[in-house]
Amino acid sequence: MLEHVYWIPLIPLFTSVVILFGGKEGKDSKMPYLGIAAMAWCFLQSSVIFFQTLTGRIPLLEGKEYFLYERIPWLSWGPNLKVHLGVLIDGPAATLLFVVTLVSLLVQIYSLGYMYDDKRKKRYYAFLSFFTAAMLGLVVSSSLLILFAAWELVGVSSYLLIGFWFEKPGPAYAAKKAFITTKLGDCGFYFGLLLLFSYTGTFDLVMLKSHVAQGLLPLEAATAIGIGFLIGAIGKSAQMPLFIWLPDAMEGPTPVSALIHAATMVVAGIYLVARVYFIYTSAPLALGAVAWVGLFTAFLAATMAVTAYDIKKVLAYSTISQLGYMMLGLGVYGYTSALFHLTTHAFFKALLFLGAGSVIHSVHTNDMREMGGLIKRMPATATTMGIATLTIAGMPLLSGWWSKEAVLHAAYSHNWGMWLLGVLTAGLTSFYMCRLFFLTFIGEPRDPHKHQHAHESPATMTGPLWVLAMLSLFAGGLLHYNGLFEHLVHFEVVGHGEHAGGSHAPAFLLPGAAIFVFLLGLGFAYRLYAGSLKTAQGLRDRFEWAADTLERRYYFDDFFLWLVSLSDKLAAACFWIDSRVVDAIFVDGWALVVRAVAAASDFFDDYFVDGAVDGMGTLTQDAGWGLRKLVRGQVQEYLLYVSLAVAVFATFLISR
Amino acid sequence: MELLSTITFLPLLGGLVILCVPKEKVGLIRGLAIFTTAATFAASLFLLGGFDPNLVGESIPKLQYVEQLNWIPSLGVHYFMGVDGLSVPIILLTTLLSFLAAIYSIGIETRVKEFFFWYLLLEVGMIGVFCAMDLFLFYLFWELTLVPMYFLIGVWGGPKKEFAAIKFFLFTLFGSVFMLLGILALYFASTPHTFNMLELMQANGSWSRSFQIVVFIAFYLGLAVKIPAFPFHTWLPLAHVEAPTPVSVILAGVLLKMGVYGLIRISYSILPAGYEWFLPYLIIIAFINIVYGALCAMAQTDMKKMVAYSSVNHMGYCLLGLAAVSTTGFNGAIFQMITHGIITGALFLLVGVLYDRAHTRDITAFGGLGAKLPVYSGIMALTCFASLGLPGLAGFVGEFMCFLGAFAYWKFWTTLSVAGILITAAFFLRMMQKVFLGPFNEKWKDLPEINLRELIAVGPLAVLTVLFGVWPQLILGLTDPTVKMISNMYEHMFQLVR
Amino acid sequence: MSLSHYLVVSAALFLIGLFGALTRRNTIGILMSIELIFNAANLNLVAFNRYLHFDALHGNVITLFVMGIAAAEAVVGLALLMAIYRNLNTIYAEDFNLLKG
Amino acid sequence: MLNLHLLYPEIGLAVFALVLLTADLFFKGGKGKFLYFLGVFSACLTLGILGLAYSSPETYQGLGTMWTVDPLALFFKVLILATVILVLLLSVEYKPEAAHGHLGSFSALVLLSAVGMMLLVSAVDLLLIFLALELVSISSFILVGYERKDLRSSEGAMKYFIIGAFSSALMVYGISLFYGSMGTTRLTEIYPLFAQRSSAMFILGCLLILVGFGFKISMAPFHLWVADAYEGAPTPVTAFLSVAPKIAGMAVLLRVFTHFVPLASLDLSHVLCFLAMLTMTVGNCTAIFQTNVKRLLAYSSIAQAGYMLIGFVTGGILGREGVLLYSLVYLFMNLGIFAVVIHLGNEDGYELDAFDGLAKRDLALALLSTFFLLSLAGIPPLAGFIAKFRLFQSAIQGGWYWLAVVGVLNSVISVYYYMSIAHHMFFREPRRAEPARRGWIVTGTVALATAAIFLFGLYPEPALSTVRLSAEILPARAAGAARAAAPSTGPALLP
Amino acid sequence: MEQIVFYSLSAVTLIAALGVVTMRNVLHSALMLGVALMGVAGLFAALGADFLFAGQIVIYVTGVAVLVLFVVMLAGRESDLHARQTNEKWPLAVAICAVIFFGFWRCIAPYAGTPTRTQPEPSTRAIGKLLLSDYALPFELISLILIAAMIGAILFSRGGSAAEDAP
Repeated sequence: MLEHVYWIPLIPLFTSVVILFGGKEGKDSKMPYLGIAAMAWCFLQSSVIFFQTLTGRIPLLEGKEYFLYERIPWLSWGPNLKVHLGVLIDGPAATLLFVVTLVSLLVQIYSLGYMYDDKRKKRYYAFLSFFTAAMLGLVVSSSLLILFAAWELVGVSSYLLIGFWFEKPGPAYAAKKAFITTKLGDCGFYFGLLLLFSYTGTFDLVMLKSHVAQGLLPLEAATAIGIGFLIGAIGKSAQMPLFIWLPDAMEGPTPVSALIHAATMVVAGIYLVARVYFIYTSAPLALGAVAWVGLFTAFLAATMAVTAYDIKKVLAYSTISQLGYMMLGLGVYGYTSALFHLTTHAFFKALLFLGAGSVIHSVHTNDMREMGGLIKRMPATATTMGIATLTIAGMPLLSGWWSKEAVLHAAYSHNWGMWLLGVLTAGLTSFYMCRLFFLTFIGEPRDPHKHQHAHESPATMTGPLWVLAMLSLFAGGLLHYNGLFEHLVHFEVVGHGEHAGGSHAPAFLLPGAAIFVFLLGLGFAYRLYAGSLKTAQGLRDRFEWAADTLERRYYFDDFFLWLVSLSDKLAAACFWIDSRVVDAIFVDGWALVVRAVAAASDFFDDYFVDGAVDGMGTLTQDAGWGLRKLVRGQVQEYLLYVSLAVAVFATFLISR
Repeated sequence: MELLSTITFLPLLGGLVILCVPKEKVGLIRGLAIFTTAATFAASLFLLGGFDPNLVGESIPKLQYVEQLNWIPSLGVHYFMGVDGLSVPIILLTTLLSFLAAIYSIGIETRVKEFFFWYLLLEVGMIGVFCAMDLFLFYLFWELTLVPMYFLIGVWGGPKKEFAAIKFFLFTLFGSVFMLLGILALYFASTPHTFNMLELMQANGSWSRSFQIVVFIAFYLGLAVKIPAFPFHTWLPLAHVEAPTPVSVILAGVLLKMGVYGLIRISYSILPAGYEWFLPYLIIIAFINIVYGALCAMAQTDMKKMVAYSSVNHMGYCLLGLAAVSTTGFNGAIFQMITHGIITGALFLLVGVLYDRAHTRDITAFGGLGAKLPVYSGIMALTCFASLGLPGLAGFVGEFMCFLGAFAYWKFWTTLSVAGILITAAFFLRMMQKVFLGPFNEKWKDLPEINLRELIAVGPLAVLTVLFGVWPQLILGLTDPTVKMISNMYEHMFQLVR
Repeated sequence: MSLSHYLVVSAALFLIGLFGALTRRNTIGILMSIELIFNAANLNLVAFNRYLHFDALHGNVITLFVMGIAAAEAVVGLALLMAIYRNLNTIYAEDFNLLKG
Repeated sequence: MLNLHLLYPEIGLAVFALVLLTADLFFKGGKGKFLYFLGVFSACLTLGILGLAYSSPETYQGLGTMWTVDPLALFFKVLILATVILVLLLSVEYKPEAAHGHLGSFSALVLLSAVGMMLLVSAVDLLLIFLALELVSISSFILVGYERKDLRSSEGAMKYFIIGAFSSALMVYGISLFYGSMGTTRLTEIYPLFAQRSSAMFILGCLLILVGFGFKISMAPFHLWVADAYEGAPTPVTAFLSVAPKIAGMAVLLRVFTHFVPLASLDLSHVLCFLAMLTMTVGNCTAIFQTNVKRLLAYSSIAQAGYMLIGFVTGGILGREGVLLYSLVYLFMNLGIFAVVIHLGNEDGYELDAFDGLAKRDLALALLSTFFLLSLAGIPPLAGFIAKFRLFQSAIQGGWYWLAVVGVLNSVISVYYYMSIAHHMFFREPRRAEPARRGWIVTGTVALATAAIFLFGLYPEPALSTVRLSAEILPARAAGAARAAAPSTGPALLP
Repeated sequence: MEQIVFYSLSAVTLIAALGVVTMRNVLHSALMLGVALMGVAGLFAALGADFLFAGQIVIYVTGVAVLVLFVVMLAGRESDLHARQTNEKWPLAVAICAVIFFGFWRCIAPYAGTPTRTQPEPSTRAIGKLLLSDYALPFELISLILIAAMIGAILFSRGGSAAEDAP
């Protein structure tokens, strides 16, 4: 089962090609089912691999930390420079395989219902399977170059999917913005790759690991590479400076947001950092940067989520915040905790998005102010969303609790200041999630008309919701039970034990604080949003400026818009220079030379010879000759030139 | 049977036959032209078949399909034709693009006979440049391409065609005339006076450094105009915009490559000291080409002009590869040349398709064509993404290798050039968004979809883009052994650079 | 008298002819000045023959030929002048301005 | 020793000229065309006689009292006769409908000037050179003014005459000074005296003689008559003037100033280098602003003379071969384009728009004339390039880098105005739809010229070897002397 | 005695030449040309070139000067007589003449004071012998030139008969 793992990314790739070119467009095309069948097969394969590796039935290769490592030469130039196309399956890879295929399968099933009335369904499924293929390629690939290739392909497919309804201007602009911002991040990744290659001469992860182990990579190079990869991760996983594209990416269909902007693509950055963790451990400065970036992103994103009214935008901010948590986890040597949080987050965030999708599907609006009291109309969606909200808010014993707790624990062991901010963010998380839940489902319906029409989504949509709900409930516990996940995904840092360092907190402090903060958030949310919104509105008016900055995403958007306008002005200036200056020098310059020579001969003629002739008019001639034009055909002028030349050369030669 | 001579002079034969056909028989003329270009392409495939990439000399390039006969003994000129790993892929690119552009130029209605005569004459010049191994012969073919291009742009071009034609002619001639002086200087510097490139490659040990620098500058003037390197590139946008579509495909696809080929074959191999002196300036020019070209492209509203500036940008990558005197750099430069030929060729064809229908190339005039022309916008999207260097498509590998090679020595400039990639992505996406996405512009509701003729012309290029993207070893297998030999021909010379 | 006297006279004659050719506005004046230059050359030749190369009379023979040539030139010149006079009825050099640029 | 037998071709041609003159009395009006063919026949006959000289060099090559018949002279005589033949043929084509008087005297004058040139090319005595030059000048004064009725023709002739007379007067004065300082006008005898006699008078004498030659080959300061004379003259005469006298002048320059009086000894080479550059640049730059075809071709011929001067300035074997090759190729290029000019001129006049839309009316003619223009500009596959290549080769070998650079830049400028003609042919719409009816003469000349420029362009080996054979000048002086004066001015760049 | 002859003759020649160049009336300048040529003939005599003296008189004084007179009569118009005869570029012409005179002076200086070594004796026989031995070809050539000049003269001075016009 494990040997043919390379089929897992290839099958969806072929299916996407088949779907794109085969079959006919339109509502009732059979292609979606083909897509789902292929994804089901992949899910089956990867879940088997995941469970076998989890339970240890497939042991690690002796002396290695991976289960499978095969490669074939793809590209070779120069004496010994070879790039291989290979597969590397280790703990994180297996986990991610399972997560990606699961969520992708559920989303595809869910989309059957969601996209039911869309006439370009065929193209949608083609892009979805292409995306999954690229994501799986990214997960399994053993060479960083192929990982980068898959990374960009994932970016392109997100561009295609965000801009799926390209007739409307919104999605088109959002798609471009997403691609450009991630491309900006990719430049950092590109720089990291170049630097890496110039020092080690190879892209292969296993070889790199041995290189770093032997200390061949100098410290400042490792730091620079780390920072480079971090910038790539910031771009792709929407961390602090480059997160602006994720909220706008909500323009795409909701299942797309669920798959790409919750569970899979956005975690690519985290996965990359995890994949090259050995570089980061050898460059503490880079690791510190990861931690702080993660922390700030988590906190700021959480604050932004508090004031947002668009249901999908709130979820987007929460995704950014949770990603921040994962980054934090990685930054504080909490390798396992980060990946654990990644897995659990995938489940409940996908659930939240799909739930929101079914709400939007029935209420046809994103704005929570027009919802309210939908629990009566949509019980299934409400309950599943409720479970997810509790999980993410940090209700103990649910999967969210386990993973977030692990991250906070690692943060505490590293630096208590981080832990404090982390707990505060957790509180904020529970506040805005509960706010969301209460606004949509509890309280009296604010828009009676929409309320009447609200109806529960069909089975194809609620089915996946229930599956995800079950996973959110039990997955955390199961994986945490007797360190199953711990065994699968761990990274022993030679100088820095998992629990070593940092003061040991009293046993009850960490979980207690988390529970307290969870309840606090719940209470506040209930107080403000369960009943009438008067008090919330009052608060908002008093802190007008704060609400406004949060609305404007701390003016990051404006900063990047200014940056774009700056580049446009620069481009216009360049083109002006090109057409005026450079062109003038070479074209008119040439004509200038020729005209100069002609002018010189004219000047010589006019000034020197014709001085007197200009007074032609004054010459008293009888009327017969009339006014004579300045005459150039003067034969005597020619004689003058000849004799002048003779005189000049004679003196020159004789006087020598 | 001299294969190289047949490939080079087959189009000439076709051209002469076309001259004899009366003007009215347009169908026959078109048929003849396409048949000739097809035959040339087949012959070049045959050449590829028989070519053994690993047959490589030690100190100087080892040629295959060599044809050498004493052409003008009193001038010391030999008809010396030969190919090696460097020239085979480019010849294939030339014959392929000529064949596809010939198919596309069925759309030309006015003065068809003259068009195809000049067109085939142009092809002779182009192929000749890449096979000639004698400097005199090289110069002869180099200039042979000027006249047909002048007439092709001048007669069938756009509104400002005459000015563009004469500007192109004078610009290139100005450069190549200094190349002539360089060739003469080399002729007199070699002890048994010779134009033979291979002998000159061995003779350069005895030349003084200042001599090599002066001759290098003379050659560089000629080559820079063709590449086009920064200060001499202003003719390119004008010539591209005014040239008819098939001609601008050939112009972008092949003529720009003659400059880079010349840099490797002549400037580097024969004048290493000159090349080594020029390296720091070359990297700066490469950087300017990339970033400046991309920025100018960003500011364009005319689609064709934008693609023209993007060629300036892409050739900047080639220069980057050349600035890194290493196997990676050279391989990257050649790979980028080939793929740029394919991608920009396809891009120009597609822009031509739109222009033939809408008679305007203004990006802002269109909107939401994606819905109306699904197949067309699909191919256009594929080519645009390939052009901005999306991995998995042909554009990425060449670009990446150039960066890899250049990064080893010029860390600062290469890092700055990485910004070029971002700007390239920006202006291509801006164009895609304005033309294909967004609300549908009712003005174009009767635009017909891409027809079979155009599809046949663009199809193979799109397939090749994907093929070379997924499996680049196809080209690298051909060029790598030769490049390995070329790049460490002057190992000792460029040691200090490393 | 010494050779230099004659050379001075011929040089003076040459210069006067030159001056005349450059400044006379009447074409005939120009022709006459050119005749003067021819004569200056003849004078030179005879003087050199007499003073320096007296062994053979090459100088005189050459002068003879030069006279012949001068006569031929004058004939053609005047004939041309008559042709122009009939068409343009002016013989002033400034008026020949039909062809210029 | 008189051995006049060396000059049988010239004597024969002179006799034919006189026969033609008398024949003019009997043939009036239309039947005059026959006289042209008689002229052509006589030129061919003389070529035949010349063939003897080539076939048996020892009997028909040697030294007379004042003249020498050597490979150089023979080569140029052949070229001159070829020009005469082509020009006479073209003049049949010229203005077919106008009634022709005095055809006999027209062709007689052409033959007389041919005799003058043949003597000029083989003369080694300054007096003979002067007389030959005079014969050529006088006959061409008359030829330029031949169309009495056309005001421009007589005015052009008048201007040409005044400057011609003036410069021949200067030349005579130069010869007198030369005679004064050297004691003899025979160039063969001056070599022993040369070393110790280079006084100021000798230098001034040579300079004034140079003025005479400069006028003939339209060198820079003496070129001003060219445009007016070429525009005024009937087109066949312009064609004749633009080729034959120029080639003859170059030949005599080569003989006098590179063989007998080496340039470097008088350090004239720098002056002439400047003059060559001036000629090229002035010729090219003024040609750009021309709108009349004949004036444009006049300035183009000045520029071509400038290129030939490069070979003359650099001296040496390569330079001489370059000049010879260039004159051979120039002859065909120029007569080819003049054939087209005459053909079009008959109906459409001589402004540049006479060429409008020629590609549409007569594609073959348009293509061939484009090849002539490209060859004149020096674009590779054609003969013009090989000739220029040879000249630039000699310049670079001689160390004259700046001369080569200026020459090269000038060929770029020249492309502009040559291409402006092609521009009219290919990019403009024709005024009249139907193609001009082409006589066999024009087609013949154009075909011959195209064959020549393609043959010499693509396979120049035979031309180069004949040129090398005929670059040898008799009486061969001690080889060493000529070399001593080879210029070593170029910076020691060459390793 | 010899000085007197030389100085008087050269004075006559130079003054007459100046007259040719500066006389307002073309007719007068033509006459002056005749006088100048006569002066030159005299100088030839002073130099002992007797044949040339006669030749000068025959060819130049009678032939060319008279011819010029005829043309002046034919082509001259009443208005020419009192028109200013020199164009405005004469200051430049004077400058050029001065420069060239300086050049000549540099050439003539070394020959100052060279005495005559032989006595003049009749030269006609020698010239005749030379003409037919060494200078045979130029002798023939000059005839051709004169024929050409003749053709020109006839052609151009032919009457206005437009019928048989030139090609």
